[in-house]
Formats: sequence, structure tokens, C-alpha cells
Amino acid sequence: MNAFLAIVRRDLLLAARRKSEVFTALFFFMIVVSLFPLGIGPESATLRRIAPGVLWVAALLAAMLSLNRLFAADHQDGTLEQMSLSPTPLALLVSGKVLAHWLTAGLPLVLLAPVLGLQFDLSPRSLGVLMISLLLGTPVLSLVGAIGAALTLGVRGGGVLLSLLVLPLYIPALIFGAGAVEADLAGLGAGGHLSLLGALLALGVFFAPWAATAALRIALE
Amino acid sequence: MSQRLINWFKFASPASFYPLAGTLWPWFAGLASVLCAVGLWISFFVAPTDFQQGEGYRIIFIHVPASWMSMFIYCVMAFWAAIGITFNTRLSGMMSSALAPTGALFAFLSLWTGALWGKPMWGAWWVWDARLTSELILFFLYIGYIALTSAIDDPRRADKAGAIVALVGVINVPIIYFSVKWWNTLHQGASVSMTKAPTMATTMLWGMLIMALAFWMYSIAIALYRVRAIILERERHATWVAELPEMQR
Amino acid sequence: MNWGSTSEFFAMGGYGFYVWGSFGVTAAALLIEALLARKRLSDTRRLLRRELAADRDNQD
Amino acid sequence: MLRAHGLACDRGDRRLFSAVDLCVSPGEWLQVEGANGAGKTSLLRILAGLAPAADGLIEWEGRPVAEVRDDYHARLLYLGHAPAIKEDLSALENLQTAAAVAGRPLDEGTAMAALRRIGLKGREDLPARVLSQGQKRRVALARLLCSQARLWILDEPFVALDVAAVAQLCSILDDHLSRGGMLIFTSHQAVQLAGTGASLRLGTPAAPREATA
Repeated sequence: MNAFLAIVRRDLLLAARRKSEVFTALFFFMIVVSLFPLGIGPESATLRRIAPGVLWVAALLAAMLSLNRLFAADHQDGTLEQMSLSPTPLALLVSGKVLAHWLTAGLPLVLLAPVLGLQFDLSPRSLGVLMISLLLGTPVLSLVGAIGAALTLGVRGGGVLLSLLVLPLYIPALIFGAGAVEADLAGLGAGGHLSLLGALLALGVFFAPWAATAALRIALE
Repeated sequence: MSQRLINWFKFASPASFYPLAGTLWPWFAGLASVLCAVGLWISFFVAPTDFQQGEGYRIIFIHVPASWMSMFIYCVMAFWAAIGITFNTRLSGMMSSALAPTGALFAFLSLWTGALWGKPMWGAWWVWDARLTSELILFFLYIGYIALTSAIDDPRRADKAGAIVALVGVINVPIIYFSVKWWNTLHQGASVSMTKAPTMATTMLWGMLIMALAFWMYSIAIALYRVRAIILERERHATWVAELPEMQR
Repeated sequence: MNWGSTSEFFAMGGYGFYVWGSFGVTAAALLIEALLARKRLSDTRRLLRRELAADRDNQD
Repeated sequence: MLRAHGLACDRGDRRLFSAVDLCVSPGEWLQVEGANGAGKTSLLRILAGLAPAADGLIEWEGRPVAEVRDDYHARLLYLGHAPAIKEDLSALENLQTAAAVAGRPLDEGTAMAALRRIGLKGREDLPARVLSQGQKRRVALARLLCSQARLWILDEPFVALDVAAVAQLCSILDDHLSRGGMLIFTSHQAVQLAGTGASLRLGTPAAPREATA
């Protein structure tokens, strides 16, 4: 557990020393979301209709921006070797890295989303549902993304390949996440979607670190 | 029992599987041709005209079997991946990579024929029907597998990475299907859905089954054929390759 | 028998383009795949034969 | 005791080395030598359990490493080619994180003392980015001072060190050996260490020779 916390702490420290990387992803999120009204037109009825999808797709892309750096630096400077030799199971350390990734790349999106949602004329209650859906969904993005990042470690054209591998796997999270907000807008209640997102998250927490670890061991050989 | 185990592992070595695949594939290819001929005969001459969809419905005789095969082949790839990870056998990775292009091809054909069926029936080349959408995502999964394994130079590493992709994918296929279906029912009002296909006549079912069987035999034949090429590429420095009769001139 | 004449068969009750588009592309795709697989195996064999021949020459 | 028998290693479809036997008992050291590309790093990675051997068996305390992996890794310290130093962390943070990951967290006092002994006094809080190549190596070597591992596997520990640092590293290694520790390392230079030592020469890849311990 000590090692787990040390990894989380270290990655957070590193992110704090390299603030620009966190902010780049956030600005990307903001800009992409703000582009849609400019492209589609300012009628608030239309904007409300597209808001869930736009915000979720933009969050998904922003979370993916930082994925290919998730393990690359550790792989290059030998930290990954040390991690795999640790008496703590590698899967636990990988979970630590995923947690740190979510705290630096996922959580800021959750916090920023309601502000951007205002641009789309969403009601306070829908903004709340949006935040909850992102709160449950962005960890899934980090978890599944970790598998892709580990698989494309040290592979030619890793960045594009990563999106090719990971984006299809993001579809359920996108559907349930955007669906929750949509259902709320339609007055249907978002509970079903949110519990499915929670189920996805539970599944991801169980399986993703294991799969990412298996992929990392291949890269280490 | 132990005798049988040893025999199985004997065929798991590329050196003995290469000639075995060589003798087996023509049989499967022959079976595929016969079944294909029977299937085509049923689909064009035995199956009657559909009173709702006219002759256009005959596309399902390849559309449905192609969809079945694309899903089935992905499962078989995941099966070989699991075997490869558990027993660390070289051949299973080769089987997976021999199957992937055929699976991707069937996924593509399923989409293609789906579009050609949808246009006259629904008036659109593409509808966001749950099955078509999940078939599209399955196609993406195949492309991801092929792209990843061909980007890694060391074949053994490529096999292992591919195995993980196949297993993660196979866990995700039902989730994706379920989520897309959910999404589809939420969005689709009164428009047509493929689930409302006409009640299947027995002849149609037979035609589809026989075509599916033909595609299945074709897949086995082509996978065996392709795995021979892969074995040779990977084992080029092994002595048994140098001793093969086709290598003497 | 469903068809009165060959032209009727090819017309497919007005759906000819869609039906033959499906069956034709499927047949072509499977054929091309088979040919590509054949080319891959024969290319590999030729390459290996050349390599082996060169090795034998070097040994002599 | 670490014993390996008949180790072989493949890179691609080329065999780097084969039939390597070695044995290191408490208080003994083993220097792995060989030309560039002979597979020194690969051998160390195989011994550390980072990479699988193409052939052969490694035993720790008389049992195959595969069976006692956790125990083996708890007693092993491996310093690879890449020193596992984060440029954006200070020397102190680097050392403390590395120790925590290795399962033996260090309090700040011990870590500071180790950094001072290795010659980084006054630089403990500087980010590794501003340190010189040799100073970065020292941060990595500070892990040795805090380590209680029985077996050290070091890949090129003397690289980028000045004369004083080489002497200091030798004395650290001597201490380790005199406490009954075991040491396997690669180096291009001849090194004088206490205790009984041997050298293992890996053949050139073009003409693999039988390696002897």
C-alpha cells in the first residue's frame, strides 16, 4: 500500500511540476466544446440537444490526449523496471498510476464541465447529472486507456494506434454518459444510465489494471 | 489420456502443424465450394420470392452468415489468445493472426451487404441500427488488432499484445452490443429496425445455415493456408524448414 | 423455379443492383483474399529457397 | 546463493549467448564482461527476472526463481542502464520514491544522510534536471547505501563517475560484500573488490564461445 501511495504521490508531484500538460488538455476541452455552437448556430434548443454528446465526446478526446505519456516516460527512464521488481504487485502500482492520471486528466474535466455546460443553456439539474456522469465515466476512460497505453508502449506510430485501439472501447462509456444527461433533459430520470456507468467502472477497476499489467510485461521483456 | 495429451502438443509445434495444415486445407476448401454451390442454389432457385421485400431480401443469404462469421471468428481468435497466454504455445498466436484478416473481411462484407440491403428496404444506405452499429465497432476492433500486431516487429511480442487485445475485445463485444442496443431503442422512434425481419421460412433458414457453413469451411481453409505462410516466415531459420521437400530445388 | 428467363434472373425483380452488388463483392473479396494468401505463401517460399540456396553456395 | 545453469538468450531470431553457467555465494562478486552487443545487459535482466531466458534455469537459495519470485525480488536490488531518475523530482524525492516502490520506505533523515554520503550535500532539493550526468548516477547509487537487499545486480555502475566517486562506490560494494552480500555487475574496466570474485566473459555474437564462470 505504501508503494501504491508513493506512486500516486510521485505522479501528482510530476504533474504539478509540469502544469502546462494538465492545462493543455483542459484548454483543448474548452476550445473543442466552444467550437460547436460556432459551427451549428446559437439556437438554445439545438444547443441543449447536442450538449450531452458534445461535452462527452470532447471530454473523451481530452482525456485521451495525455494517455500516450502515461507509461512512456517510466518506460524510458527505467522506472517501469523498478516497478516490476517491487515486492508490491505491479497491478497495484499500475492502479496507482491510473488513479493519478484520473486525478490530473479526468477530475479537472469533471470540474470544468458545468461551466462549459452553461454555454449550452443546460439547467442546473442537468449540469449536476453531467458532473455525476463524468465523475463515474472519466475513471473508465483512464482505466481502459491504460490498457491501450501499455499495449502501444514503444510501438511505431503509437499515438494513432492508441486511439484506434481505445476509441471503440470507449463507446459504452460515451453512450451511457451522454445518455444519462439526455435522459435527464427528456425528463426520464438518469438513474439507469448512471448505474450502468457505475457497473462499467466496477468492471474496469477489476480487469483493466490486470490487462494493463500483462501488456506492460510484454513491453518490458 | 496422457498419450492423447502428448499427441495434441505434438501438433502444437509449428514443424508438425505445417504439413498437417497442408494436407487439411484442400479438404476444407472443397467442402466450402460444395456447400457454397448448394447454398447459392437454395438462395436463388429454391427460396421463394418474399411477398414484402421482393427479390431484394436474397441479400440476407450472405449478409447474415457474414455477420455470424465475423463474430464467431473474433471469439475463436480470443480462444486462441487465451490458449496462447495459458500454455505459452507459439502456434496459437499464429492462428490468431491468420484468422484476423478473414474476420475483418467478413465484418466488412456484413457492413457492405447491410448497406445494400438497407438502401432498397429502408431508403438509406446506413441506419444506426443496433446490429449494424455493433458490427461497425467489431470491424474497428479487428482493424485495431491487425494494426497493433503489424506495428510490433518482434512476432512473439506481437502475438502476446494481440492476445491481450483479443481478450479485452471479447469482454467488450457483449457490453458494446448491449449499450448500442440500449442507445438505439432510446433514440429510435417508429422507424424500421432489422429485428422486424419477415418471419423466417424454413427454406430461408436452411439457405442461411448452409451459406454460413460454407463461409465457415472457407475460413478454416484460408486460415490453415495463411498459417502455413506465417509459420514459414517465422521459422525461416529452423532446420526443419530447410529440410522441407519444397525447399529443395 | 423462380425465374422465367435469364434476364429476369439478372434483374432480380428490380433489385439486381443491390443483390448482385452484394453477391458479387462478396465473391470478389473472398477470391482476392484467397489469391493474396497464395501469393504470400509462394513469396515466402521463394524467398526462403533463395536464402537456403545462397547458404549452400557459401558452404561449398 | 544465486545459481544459473545453461542460460541462453535470443534477440530476434539470433542467439546472443547460450550455455551460460554461473554461481554467486554470499560475499562473492561476479563481473560480467564482453564486447558491445554480447548480451551483458540481457543477461542481467534475465537474472533479475525482468526478461525470460530462452533456455536454462535460475535458482535462488536452491529453488527455481519462478517458484520464489516474491521472496527473490524482496531480496534483490537491480540498477539498470536507465537510472530510473525523474528529471522533475529532486534528488531526495527520487530516492524516497524509489525506496518506497522497492518496499522499504525511507524517512527524510536517512535519505538525506545517504545523499550526503554519496557526495550530493547541498543538492538534495535540486531537481535532477539541473544535475550533471555523474550526479544523476550518484542519486541512483544512493539507493545502494539504503538497501538491505542480499543480492545486487548493477548494470555499468561505474559509468559517468569521476575517480573519487569510483573509489567511493568500490568501498560501498566492499561493505556490501563483507556483510555477506552478493554482487553481479557489468563493467568495461578492471575493478578491485574485496572478497572472492570471478569474471564471466560473454562471447562475441559473431562467434559464440562457451562462456565459463
